Amino acid sequence: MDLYEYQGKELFRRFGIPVSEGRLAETPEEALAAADELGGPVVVKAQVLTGGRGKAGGVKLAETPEDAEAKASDILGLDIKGHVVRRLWIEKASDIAKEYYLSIAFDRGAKQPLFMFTTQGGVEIEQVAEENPDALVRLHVDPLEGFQPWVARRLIYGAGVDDPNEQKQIASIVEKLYRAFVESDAMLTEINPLIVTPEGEVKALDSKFTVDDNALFRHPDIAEMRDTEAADPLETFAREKLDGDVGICGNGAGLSMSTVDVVAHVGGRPANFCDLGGGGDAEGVVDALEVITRDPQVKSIFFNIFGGITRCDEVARGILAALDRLDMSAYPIVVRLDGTNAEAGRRILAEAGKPNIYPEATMLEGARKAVELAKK
Amino acid sequence: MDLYEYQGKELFRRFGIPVSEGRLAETPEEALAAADELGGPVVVKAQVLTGGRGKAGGVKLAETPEDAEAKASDILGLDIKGHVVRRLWIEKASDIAKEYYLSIAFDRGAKQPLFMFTTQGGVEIEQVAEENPDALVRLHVDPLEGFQPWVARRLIYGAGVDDPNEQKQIASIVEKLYRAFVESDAMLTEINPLIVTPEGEVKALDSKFTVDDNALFRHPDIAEMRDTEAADPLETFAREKLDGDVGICGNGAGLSMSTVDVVAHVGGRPANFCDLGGGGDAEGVVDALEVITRDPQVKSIFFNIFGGITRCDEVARGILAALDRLDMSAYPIVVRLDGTNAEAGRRILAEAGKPNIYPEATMLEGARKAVELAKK
Amino acid sequence: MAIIVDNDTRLVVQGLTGSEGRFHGLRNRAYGTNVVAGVTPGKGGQDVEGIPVFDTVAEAVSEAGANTSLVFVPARFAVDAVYEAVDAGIGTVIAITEHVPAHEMLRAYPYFRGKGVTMIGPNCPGVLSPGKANVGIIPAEIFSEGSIGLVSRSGTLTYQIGHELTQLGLGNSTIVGIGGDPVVGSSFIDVLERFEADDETDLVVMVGEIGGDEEEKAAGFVQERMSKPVLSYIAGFSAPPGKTMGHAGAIISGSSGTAQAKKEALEACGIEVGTTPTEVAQMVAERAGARA
Amino acid sequence: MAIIVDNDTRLVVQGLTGSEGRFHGLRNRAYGTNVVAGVTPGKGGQDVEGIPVFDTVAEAVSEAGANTSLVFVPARFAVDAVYEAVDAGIGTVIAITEHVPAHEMLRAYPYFRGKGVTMIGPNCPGVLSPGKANVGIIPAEIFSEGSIGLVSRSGTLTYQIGHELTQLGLGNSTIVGIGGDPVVGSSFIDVLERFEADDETDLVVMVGEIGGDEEEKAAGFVQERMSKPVLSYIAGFSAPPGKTMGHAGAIISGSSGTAQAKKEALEACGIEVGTTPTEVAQMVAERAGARA
Repeated sequence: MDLYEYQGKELFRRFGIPVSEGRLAETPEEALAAADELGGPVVVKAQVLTGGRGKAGGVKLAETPEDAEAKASDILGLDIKGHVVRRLWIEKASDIAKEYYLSIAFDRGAKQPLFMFTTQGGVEIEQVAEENPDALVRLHVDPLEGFQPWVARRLIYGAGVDDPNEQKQIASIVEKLYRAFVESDAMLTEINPLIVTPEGEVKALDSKFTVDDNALFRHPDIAEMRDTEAADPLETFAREKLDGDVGICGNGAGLSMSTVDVVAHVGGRPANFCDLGGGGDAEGVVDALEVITRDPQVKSIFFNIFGGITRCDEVARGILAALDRLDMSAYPIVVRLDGTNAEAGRRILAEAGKPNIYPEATMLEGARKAVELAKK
Repeated sequence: MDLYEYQGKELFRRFGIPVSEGRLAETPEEALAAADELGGPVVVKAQVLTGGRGKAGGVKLAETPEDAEAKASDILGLDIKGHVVRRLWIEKASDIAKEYYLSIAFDRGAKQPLFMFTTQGGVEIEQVAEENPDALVRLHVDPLEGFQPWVARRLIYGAGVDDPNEQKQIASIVEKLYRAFVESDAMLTEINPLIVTPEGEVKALDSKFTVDDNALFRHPDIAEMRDTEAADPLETFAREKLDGDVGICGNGAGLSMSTVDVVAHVGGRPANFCDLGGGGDAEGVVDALEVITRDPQVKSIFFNIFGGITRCDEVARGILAALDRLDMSAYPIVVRLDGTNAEAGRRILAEAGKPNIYPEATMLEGARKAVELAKK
Repeated sequence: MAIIVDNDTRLVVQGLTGSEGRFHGLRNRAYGTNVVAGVTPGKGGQDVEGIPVFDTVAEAVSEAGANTSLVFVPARFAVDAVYEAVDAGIGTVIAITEHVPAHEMLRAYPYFRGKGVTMIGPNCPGVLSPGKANVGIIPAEIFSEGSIGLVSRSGTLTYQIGHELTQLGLGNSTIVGIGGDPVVGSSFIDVLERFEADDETDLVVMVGEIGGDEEEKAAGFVQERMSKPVLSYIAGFSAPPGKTMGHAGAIISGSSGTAQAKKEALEACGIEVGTTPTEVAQMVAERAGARA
Repeated sequence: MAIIVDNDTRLVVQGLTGSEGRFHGLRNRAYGTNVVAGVTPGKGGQDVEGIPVFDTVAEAVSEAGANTSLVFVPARFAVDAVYEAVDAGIGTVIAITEHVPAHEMLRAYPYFRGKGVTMIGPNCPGVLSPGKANVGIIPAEIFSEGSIGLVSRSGTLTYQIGHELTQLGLGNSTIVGIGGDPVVGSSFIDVLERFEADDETDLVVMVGEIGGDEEEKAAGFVQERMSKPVLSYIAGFSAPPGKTMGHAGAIISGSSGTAQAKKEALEACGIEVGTTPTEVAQMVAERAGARA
């Protein structure tokens, strides 16, 4: 689960990482009130779960509350890489002397958390990694050792931070960021830029914070931060949108992706795909079909199911139940069932005798049939 | 640092381990007031840093506040194994259906914490360990793994606790006791007995809690619990009292103990011994001499110093400074100096020309001389 | 001898009395796996169709001689169950449970690794050595005995490829689903190493997916350390560029993670890569025929 | 070759710029130890009488080739310093610092043990291989080169016994003070194992104290695994029964911990035990004479 900047900063604040004071605003009026309350110049920042908002015009300085209101009007409703801006973070403007970068992320390969720190922050970190790799200090933390103070020292001295006043503040932020990472079950926490003000104060000017969905049960406060408007449950269900005319539904991410490949391989154009997961009950199938058919380009649908923990008879019943609830008469549905209880599943579909259900014996044949039906 | 029962229970309470309500009392009047406030029958419990207070008459049931006052009078001032009772813990009396035992301690050999649990609590645990070893469940916790819930299950099922209601409460207490052990930097936390009331409530009826002195800097609240009256700094400095006439001062526990052995070996009777530790400045030597000469049986004093981090010239100057501050004319002082700066130390003493200082070249000869002088 | 599970496996099912544990535990036994015990705290003394249930894994080891554990415990208790198994002396732990918090596995992984324990999963379909033992949820009926090792990050895709092999008359020594979680107990390399050492395995199929750089690392291992041929299938050739985990994510793995990039990296290490399950099965058939 | 420190030792002193670190670091160098670096955060770039100081141990390793660390860092930062050394690739860490919190060492011990690092201390006098290297605070001038290994829980008592040996014309291969804290990096057994494997050591003196059961365990090791003669001295024959750590303490070690009980246990394993430092030195002289 990705958090908005303002939510990540709220967590930073709880863990003692310095951030600027700010207010959330959803209208220009709220932006004006927020700026008025904060006093002085503010920055109006689009809250979207994607990068590049600065270049897209989503971050603007406002000298007065009226200016903040105007800037808020400009930014609200902007479309930034497909994300429509509905929330703004109005924050006291900071003077910036230096911009650093600090993150800790899950390194799957090493199976350890990885710190990255550089004094060349504020830009895209990939660029630093590529153009000036020595300037980017990388350091793993052994989970059996846990965080130890020397880790902060290695980062700070490694990156060449010389000012003892900065060193002290950054060491404290490094330790707190690690605590935030572990205690919030985060997959990533990133501060870019971590600024130094002309007065020598170090603070987080932005936040990227991703929390492990599987651990949200331990963090009801974070779970509540989920933006239910932005995260349509059907949208999250549909894993990926493509651009063709065959809707694909598999069980398991691997098989679903592979089905997309095979449809493409036999000359078809996948429209989208979704993963039934371990389930396959009527509820899941209805959700899947709703998502798939939302896309007006879809002409045919291919269910490719290999039962394991999923039982094919249950999926077959799920498909029939879904056809009772949704009007699917416009869509030919190719169904391939194999694995656990496949015989029973095939029999159930055969006995139902639905005219728009086309059973196929193999993945390859199913893909061919679906492509053929989409072209009709 | 050993904590009194009431202090240990205060820590238990902070970590969520159930204990009975109680009040501290230092006079019979306070005991009366406490019993009155608590209501109903109370137990008046001597607070001493030693075991066996029950047998010594230090724990008594009182039905009324007046009775509590009377029992407090009886107990205050009792001498229990050399500890004079100055504090009482007045606690609501508990009905006891069962008595269990639970502890977690530092196992130096295994270099791991060790849980011990048995349903045969209330008695001396050594007795259970000896007479019925299968009834005592022992389980190490790997510090790299930390506490995991299965540890509580192994203890509970291993000891044969069948009641699900008890199991649940004990599992929670086991986890909290581990937290108390780790987060308080304890060397030992012991609950004996851990009782089950007739209503099925599980709670700690006693507490033994020892905290690592070296970690007290992290626990100012616990450090404040130190009983400065009971712990005379000079007393804690004098490590051990024996029963002879030669006072011994070494540097380092091993050498000091060995010096005692050698004095005994050459036919002497050690009076006491103290360890200068790594120091050897005038302050340390004055403290050592004060402690040694407190014992009226002492006839001679033996300084046995092998310099390492301790420098012999510093010790020599310390001895001379101490003689300026204390009247030591009644005591012959044998001084053996070796190791770091021994030559310089010997020269300093020789140049001072004090009549009651007897330099000796070896530990053995020093011991013999001190014994000989004690017999004069 | 196959790898990880075989005729010497003495299985304890942690969570045997739950619905999934019971269903698959009994299926595993019906297949011929030696299921010697179940563990459910509080249900010690009961049995599940003759399989004795204990309160703790320690008892399952001391009373029933269990040496391998299958974990069907719910996600929030699953890592505790793994620790319990490891500290009770179980040498092989196969965890099916999905949705295990990543940080818990992050801490547990080096611990049981240090103890020399073999762990598979979590969030995996398990391990099947056809004709010997099935531990987990893999539908055994679609596989047959043979000399092809199969290792995969994906459950159902493993079945698909196994099925395609079976259709071509090819059998497997062992099928291992390593699971797709951020931290899993055994990597591709761990399993490839075992296949290399296994007498019954002649050839290995590695089934990967887009994302990360596990397949690339495995390819390096194959090139440097393996004598047996390895073929591969990567799912996701038509997938759009995935969401990256912030900017840090992309730098960490040092890999673009696309199927095409993986295919190229694997081929550079001498590993043939099929673009569909059917194609990889045919490639295996050709190689196996050439070796027969 | 001696053990733990020798001519191949390239020492970094953590805390070199502190008063103790400076005093002993320079003394160690004056003895002939190859002191290649110091570490004090914030003082990188300075030097202590020509010894370069770095901010981190990692730099001391990469810039100065340090392979052994001597820790003089204050107690509350000492374990952090040990972790830093271990993770920077230092293979041998000798920690002099006393008053290190026991729980910190409890967690650190299995970690660096798992990494294969040799740790001595904390709260120990260090390690001296006469004629080769002195790392720590042992007054080297009282020892001479020879073939007697010496291992001890106690600092000054070690000096006493070494001194007595020197008076009798006997020298040492290596003197190791393991320290007396509840958790130390190396036990008697760890050091005995190394002496057994060391070509330059013919005989070992083990200096113990009352309390615990480390000496008894070591005796079992000597009986089962050592070919070289081991003699021992135990301090505390005249000590009154000590305070026990609650009731749990006594049960844990399963030993009464008195000097007499230890002496009997050691003798039962074939280890001669002297009752004074002088006596044990004489016993060693007799054994060494017999072997010469």
